[in-house]
Amino acid sequence: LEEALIFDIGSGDTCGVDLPQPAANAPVRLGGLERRSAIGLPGLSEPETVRHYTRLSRQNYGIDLGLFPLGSCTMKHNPRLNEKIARLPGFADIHPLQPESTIQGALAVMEELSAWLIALTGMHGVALSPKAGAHGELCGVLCIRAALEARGDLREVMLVPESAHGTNPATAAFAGYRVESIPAAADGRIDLAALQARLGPDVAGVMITNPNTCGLYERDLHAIADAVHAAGGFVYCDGANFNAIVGRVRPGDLGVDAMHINLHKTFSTPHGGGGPGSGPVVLSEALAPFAPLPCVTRRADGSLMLVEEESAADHLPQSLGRMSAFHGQMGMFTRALTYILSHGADGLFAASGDAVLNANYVLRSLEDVLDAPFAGSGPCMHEALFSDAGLAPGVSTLDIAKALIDEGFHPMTVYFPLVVHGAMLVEPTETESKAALDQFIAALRSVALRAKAGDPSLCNAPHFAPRTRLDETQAARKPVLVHPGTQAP
Amino acid sequence: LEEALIFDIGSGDTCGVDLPQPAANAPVRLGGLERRSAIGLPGLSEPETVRHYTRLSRQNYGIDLGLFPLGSCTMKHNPRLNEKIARLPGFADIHPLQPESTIQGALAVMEELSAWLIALTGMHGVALSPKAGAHGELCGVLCIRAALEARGDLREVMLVPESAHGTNPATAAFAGYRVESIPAAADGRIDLAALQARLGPDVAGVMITNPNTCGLYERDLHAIADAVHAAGGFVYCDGANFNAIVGRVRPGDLGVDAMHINLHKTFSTPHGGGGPGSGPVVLSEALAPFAPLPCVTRRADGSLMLVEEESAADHLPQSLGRMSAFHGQMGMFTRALTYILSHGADGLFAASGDAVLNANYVLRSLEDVLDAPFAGSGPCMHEALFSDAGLAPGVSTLDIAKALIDEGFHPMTVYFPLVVHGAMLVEPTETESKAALDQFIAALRSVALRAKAGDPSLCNAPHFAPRTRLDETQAARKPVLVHPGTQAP
Amino acid sequence: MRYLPLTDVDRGAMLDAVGAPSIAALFADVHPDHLQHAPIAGLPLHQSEMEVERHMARLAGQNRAAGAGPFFLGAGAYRHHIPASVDHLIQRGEFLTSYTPYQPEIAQGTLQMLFEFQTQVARLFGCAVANASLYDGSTACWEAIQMAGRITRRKGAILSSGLHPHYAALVQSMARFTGDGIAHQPPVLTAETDFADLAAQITPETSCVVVQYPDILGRVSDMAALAETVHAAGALLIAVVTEPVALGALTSPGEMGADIVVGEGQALGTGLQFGGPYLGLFAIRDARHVRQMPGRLCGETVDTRGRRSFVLTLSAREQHIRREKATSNICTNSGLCALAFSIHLTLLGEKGLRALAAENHRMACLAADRLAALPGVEVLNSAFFNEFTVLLPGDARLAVRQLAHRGILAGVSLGRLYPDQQQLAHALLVTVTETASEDDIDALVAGLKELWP
Amino acid sequence: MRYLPLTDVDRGAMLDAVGAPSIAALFADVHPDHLQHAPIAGLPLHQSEMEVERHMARLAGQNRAAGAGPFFLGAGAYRHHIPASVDHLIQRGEFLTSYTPYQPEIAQGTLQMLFEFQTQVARLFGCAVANASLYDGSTACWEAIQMAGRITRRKGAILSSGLHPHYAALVQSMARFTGDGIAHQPPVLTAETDFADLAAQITPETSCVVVQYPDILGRVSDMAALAETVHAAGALLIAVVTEPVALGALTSPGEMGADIVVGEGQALGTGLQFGGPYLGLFAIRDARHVRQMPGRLCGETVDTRGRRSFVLTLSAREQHIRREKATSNICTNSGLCALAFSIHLTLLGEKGLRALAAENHRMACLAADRLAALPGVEVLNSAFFNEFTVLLPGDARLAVRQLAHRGILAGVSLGRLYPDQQQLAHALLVTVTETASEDDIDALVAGLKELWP
Repeated sequence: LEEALIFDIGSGDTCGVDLPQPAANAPVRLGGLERRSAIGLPGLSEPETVRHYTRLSRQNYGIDLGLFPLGSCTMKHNPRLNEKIARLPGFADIHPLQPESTIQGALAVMEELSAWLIALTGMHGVALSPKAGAHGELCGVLCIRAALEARGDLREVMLVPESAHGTNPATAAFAGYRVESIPAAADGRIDLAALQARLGPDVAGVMITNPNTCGLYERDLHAIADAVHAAGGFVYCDGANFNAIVGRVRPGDLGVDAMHINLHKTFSTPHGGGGPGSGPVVLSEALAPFAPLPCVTRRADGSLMLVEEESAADHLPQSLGRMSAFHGQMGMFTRALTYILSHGADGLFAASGDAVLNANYVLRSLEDVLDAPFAGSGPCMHEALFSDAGLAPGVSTLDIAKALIDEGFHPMTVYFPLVVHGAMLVEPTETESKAALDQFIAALRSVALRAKAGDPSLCNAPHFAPRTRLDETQAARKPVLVHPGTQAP
Repeated sequence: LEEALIFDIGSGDTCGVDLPQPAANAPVRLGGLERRSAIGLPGLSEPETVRHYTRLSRQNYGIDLGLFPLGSCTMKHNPRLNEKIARLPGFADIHPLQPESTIQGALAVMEELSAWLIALTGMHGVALSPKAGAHGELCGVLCIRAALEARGDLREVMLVPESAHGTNPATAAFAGYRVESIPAAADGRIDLAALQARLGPDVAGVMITNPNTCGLYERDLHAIADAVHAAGGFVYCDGANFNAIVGRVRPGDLGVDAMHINLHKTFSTPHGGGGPGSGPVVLSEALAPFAPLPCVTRRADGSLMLVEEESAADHLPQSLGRMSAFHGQMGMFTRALTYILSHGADGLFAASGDAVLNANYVLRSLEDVLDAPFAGSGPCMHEALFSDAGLAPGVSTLDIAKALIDEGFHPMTVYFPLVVHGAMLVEPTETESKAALDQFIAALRSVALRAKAGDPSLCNAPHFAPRTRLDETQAARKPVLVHPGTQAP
Repeated sequence: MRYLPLTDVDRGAMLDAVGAPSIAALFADVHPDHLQHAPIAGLPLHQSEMEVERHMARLAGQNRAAGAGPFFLGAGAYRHHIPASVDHLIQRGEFLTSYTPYQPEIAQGTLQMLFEFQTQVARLFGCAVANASLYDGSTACWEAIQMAGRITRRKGAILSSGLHPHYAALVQSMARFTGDGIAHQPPVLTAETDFADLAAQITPETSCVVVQYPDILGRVSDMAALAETVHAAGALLIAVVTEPVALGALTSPGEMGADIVVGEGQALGTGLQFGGPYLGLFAIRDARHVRQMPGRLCGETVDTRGRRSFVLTLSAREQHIRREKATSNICTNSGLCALAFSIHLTLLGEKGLRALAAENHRMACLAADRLAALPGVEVLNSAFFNEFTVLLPGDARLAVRQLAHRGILAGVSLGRLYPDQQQLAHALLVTVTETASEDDIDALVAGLKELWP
Repeated sequence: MRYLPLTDVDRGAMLDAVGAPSIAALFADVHPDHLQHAPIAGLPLHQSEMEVERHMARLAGQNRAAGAGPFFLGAGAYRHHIPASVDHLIQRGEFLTSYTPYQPEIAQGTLQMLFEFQTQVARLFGCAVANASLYDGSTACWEAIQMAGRITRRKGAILSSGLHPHYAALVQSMARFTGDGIAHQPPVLTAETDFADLAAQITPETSCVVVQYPDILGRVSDMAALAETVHAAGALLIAVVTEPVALGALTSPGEMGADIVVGEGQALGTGLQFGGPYLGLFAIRDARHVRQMPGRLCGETVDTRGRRSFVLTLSAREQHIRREKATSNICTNSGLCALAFSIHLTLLGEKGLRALAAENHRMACLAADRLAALPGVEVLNSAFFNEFTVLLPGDARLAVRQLAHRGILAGVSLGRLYPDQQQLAHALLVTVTETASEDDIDALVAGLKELWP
């Protein structure tokens, strides 16, 4: 059965919530702006609503159903304890502007999480308010810009490696920088010499991902940081891949000045079909004074306070200001803190080890049937990168991805990073069992062999999914973004 | 992908719970009975566990996915508010033997629910402790027997209509009665004259379902009750079909002496793949003194007390004793009370009306293609009954049921009641929309037409379900009821 | 009403299709004297979620949750930490809102789970076969006695004095109607169980002997010798386990020769819930008796394509087929609690259950030692798992009430369970699971010290 | 560790397959000086669910939940009753644990939901097109200003004094780096909004005028005339809605001529959550500007079998394709909050949203009247929805703190929002939703009476 749209089945008269019906003689003080037109919102009874969304959910794939090997996206198991904790009324049902005496526990969560993030990264300070990774990047880059401006040094250029996530250049541009690309060396890592040659008084900084998006550890990061610092710039580290090294490498030890942490990647807050995320940014001593508001600090009497505009002059006078209306993604803070406490230092150490082991196991189990361009560069970190070299003509990376759907798996990340042709980036994460990996490897091996042999059925895969391939061109050429039906049901 | 058994994928060394590991020197005071053999319990990590059961769930059909038209089983929408309330720590996390001062709210739930059930049924008392419908039947029949014994009247026979649920004769036998069947009249209702003819000093009572399992209201129930009472017997009413008349007919007004109420049918506690249920029994003035322990009563100071063995002599001296270890299905009481309060008197009145309307709509929409043996007996109540008359040779009721699976629906109840050949009993319930009914009717119509035409593909339906037809004979002939693997994984 | 999808427009169209002028007309078969024409008076009208939630939360707030402070109650219902994923999974609509799996093609989820559950229960109890659950431990105990009667064709059951008094009460209530002869005495305060006495009571009319393990005073004894005696008399030994976690540390009844092992499964997965719904466990050591078992059974088979599949089987024993000749009248059982039990046990696995049991025993030993150190206080048991009997200097019922007012739920007084047994009035049953902290134990000790300084 | 499935046996086998002697060997590329060879010191070791739950519950217990007593806070975050089924549904693993729907064949659930969400938002705002969500209302406001800049190729934005001060602060922080010119003043205590003043400030450099509706003092005004003036100057009118429930009672901004309507969607489905995660709503009146929009868009299409299907589209605007030329750097948005919003709005429907809005307005009117009856207390607003400004006899920040100690969360003092505006020190913003009872309102009135008897 195909699931109808709510606009097909709902009606404006149906309601799944019991509410008092408006009295005819009720006072109206709406300044003459009472709504006169119909809105066009269809309603469903509760049974219909539950059924509609339950059925929709079954057309989705999630980690709960199987391996979700999206490279660089870190789709790992989402513990249900975290969901339970985030729903305690003391966390879920508090208002951001409640008086300080009524939110000491919430501020304690922010303080504890901050302390852990600083300990794990070896940095100096942390800004919790960014709403997701890209927002954290913006925060970090703005801190760099604020620090430069504070010393009267207006630089124009941000260096970004070719292999970077798209958010890196987009963020730098959003923050007013001109983006210049830095090339990769043959081994998939940053070309240190090329970078050094480009440094100068116009370069505000460099944005580096470590481990990088080829799944490789940037061995020269410390040297790069030294060079950038010597040239008066700052080092931004994209923390999307922190999962590979958490508990084992502290970015602060490598000379990093700012790094965002995707709580929904490394610390397992659920991705929810596209968000919400949370992107706290850890900062070096040089950048911490410029962090955005608000932040949490402890008073002499032991009570916690929220530093906002009013108290910023005393506690964070150089703050760059506010990046979101309230204090950040509290719901994600409670989940991430729960996760960190559950794992502990030993658990996180074990987790990054297993994440890297799982990726290497995938890499070495498949390098005989798929081209692995950097397999010779040593062990990979938490993700294994393959290219489309060696596939039969007419068979693409996309075909392999769609064929994996028929095998019961979500595809890996494809066509990223851009530095590898037809890239396939596989990140199994530490929460996969060997049995699950073996099933996945067998499936991908079988698909790869068919791809090399030029099996034509691959080109119109998937065959067994809720949908066959979609006409994406039509969607973009003549976009239908809302239901065209009458607005008055 | 087929889902493996936990015995195939789990191991005795894997654990999805973090616990302190036993110290070697811990004291042992187990009387020399320390376990020496392996148990043979496979363990899974939490990610594997979540995935195993999530995948298993997707091989199930539930009300949340679509219409569940099981006649007499009353599979209606399960409101999620009820689940939320039942999980409040003040209800879910209290021990049945806590001191009375710490459970006043729980006793209040029992008292409120009792009051509502009595009001809705017009009866005199209620026993909450029966664990499910059949257990409630047993309670009611034992009350009848206790009342007869109390007056020194040892009767031997319980009369049960042919159309009764199997639990009725099984219960009567369990309670020590000889079961005699009473025939149905041509219109599908009890044959009053035949019944009256059988009454006598050996008849303890009669067990009647109203509305009966043919979906018909027993018009003569009051006359039957008068006759039974005149003969010194009692009337037990099977309340499985109370959903059809709740808020509209009070069984107490019809002369009923005892009736169980399936909270998971009329009051929408979830059926959970086979339970738990809850079967409170409402009792007439004549039977109420014999109710089982415990029950709730209010003291002069307004506090609530639980009447147990200790206080029974003062409050319920003729009680038949205890029917379960504790006080009944508290988790179902909170859900049922929540449901009753949500509906209110007006909502329940509307609900039974819609339940009956939906059934009649199904009946009248299909009587042209399926034989409806009692369609001429007037409106049906909450369920519509069809027979296999008119199907092509070689096509059975079972084939129709399985073909409905391919149409995306759960089948109706089949081969019950026994009084109709190849019975198909459809109970849509009040929580189905007209759109859902129309879809179902269209599907059943199409299957019925194919069945009359003798479409051979029906005989090995379903074709599109997680499984095709099972070999039930093999399962019963050589039963494999546990996993045969080694007990020490 | 938020749960009713029909609009008045729908109702009108459907009445037209049915050929009835109104919904009331569909109730024409009801005698007018018996028909309510409007909502029943005296009951409130429908309420919003918010209003209902407020009311129910107020009632919930009038109870003291076990987790709110030191808590030491057991006596047939045990508080353990239940992993958050258990409750998440049992709330999946496909489990929660499904029916008994009579249509196996679209119920393999429930069926495979039941097969796994049966295997887990059988292994835990040291038995060959387990069923798909009964209502609770107490009704399972009665069903076991009935089954023993069918197998031995005798009607005399001997209940250990260590059997939970509510279980014994239920058996006695039922036996009054079935004519079974039940022998039962209240317990006496000794460190040893009454197995020797039980053996002495056996007659040629005895169908079964019923023992609890650990028993109502928390005592554990080897039942192997008793089993031999019982078997020699042609009767069956029934073992009742109210705390399944104990079997992570203790030898199983099946290994010691019990023929039927029944239990209360609430401790794993389900939680306290004020006594219900709980989970009846039922297993037998000799698979040949399977056709005498009560309740549903799930078995393995194949579908027409040869795929391993599961189906309810041997239903010729059951009421919906066999009616008055069924082995039991049970229909609805405790499916969802069985699911919770099975998930919890899968998360634990062999290693986890053993660790959980060890932690329970460790904490209980610790508590027993600290309580025994109090002047005038004595611990009865020489052997126990996570529950033991403490003899106080005064009335234990009173002590329980007084400590409750101080926020300590100290245990179950035997005086409450046996109101007419003066000899038990000073005895308190104390249960210590992994959910109790050392601070909780110290609070209990301090509380008792205050009562008898 | 309960979340790590590999056993040591697995690890050994996998290391053999990889050809590495140990896991440590896989980190050979890390310079030894930078590698931790053991868990980082100073952090605790792993803890059981029970231990973590105890700790977190203790912290939660140090907060006062809004539901614990009378509660009147708003100012950009609103407390409404959320039906229980909303939270149940968003916890379905297939929604909760799925990724951005880049593989549409196995993500139609999320995609169809987004299409429905976009339609609901567009209709509610009176717009042609809405996107699939942004982070929250405040960042959506800044994205709207940026979009207006792209369309008009101007860099001057005029912010109403009625715009939430945190939103204005964010805009000013960002504009410092982008070089946009921002005009903004704090509000003054009049019953009317500042639309006339705004019109007067427009210059040929003005890209947009930003107004809030209802505004930070709870005031509502017709923005149609302002829209005409803005359009005449070649600029765009941006409307910010922080309380979407208001649009169940009020004419939508789109109908009054706003070009971009952004909002905070938290009020429906998501709850308070101490400020996040929230839900950024973003819609435009003229569909021709769709390629200038930020964020994801879901569009309708067909699959190869011609079935109606949904897919993320127009992604050439986005960072992962366009990199530094993208319309925004946003990637992860608020998908799950959008789902909650859409479910809540589906449960309400037209009729329910209107009833909910009417009930909010009724309770707010009732509260305003009772407060205005207090001596020395004045209600500023002549028009409002569920939030209004009250002028107290003394400092409102102090009053809020004092009432909090008595268990009453009285509202948001303007002194907290505008610490440097002495003229606002006596003003208290009071929000009354359907979750407030008459008793709650009376408690607030009585509390204020006690402060100024």
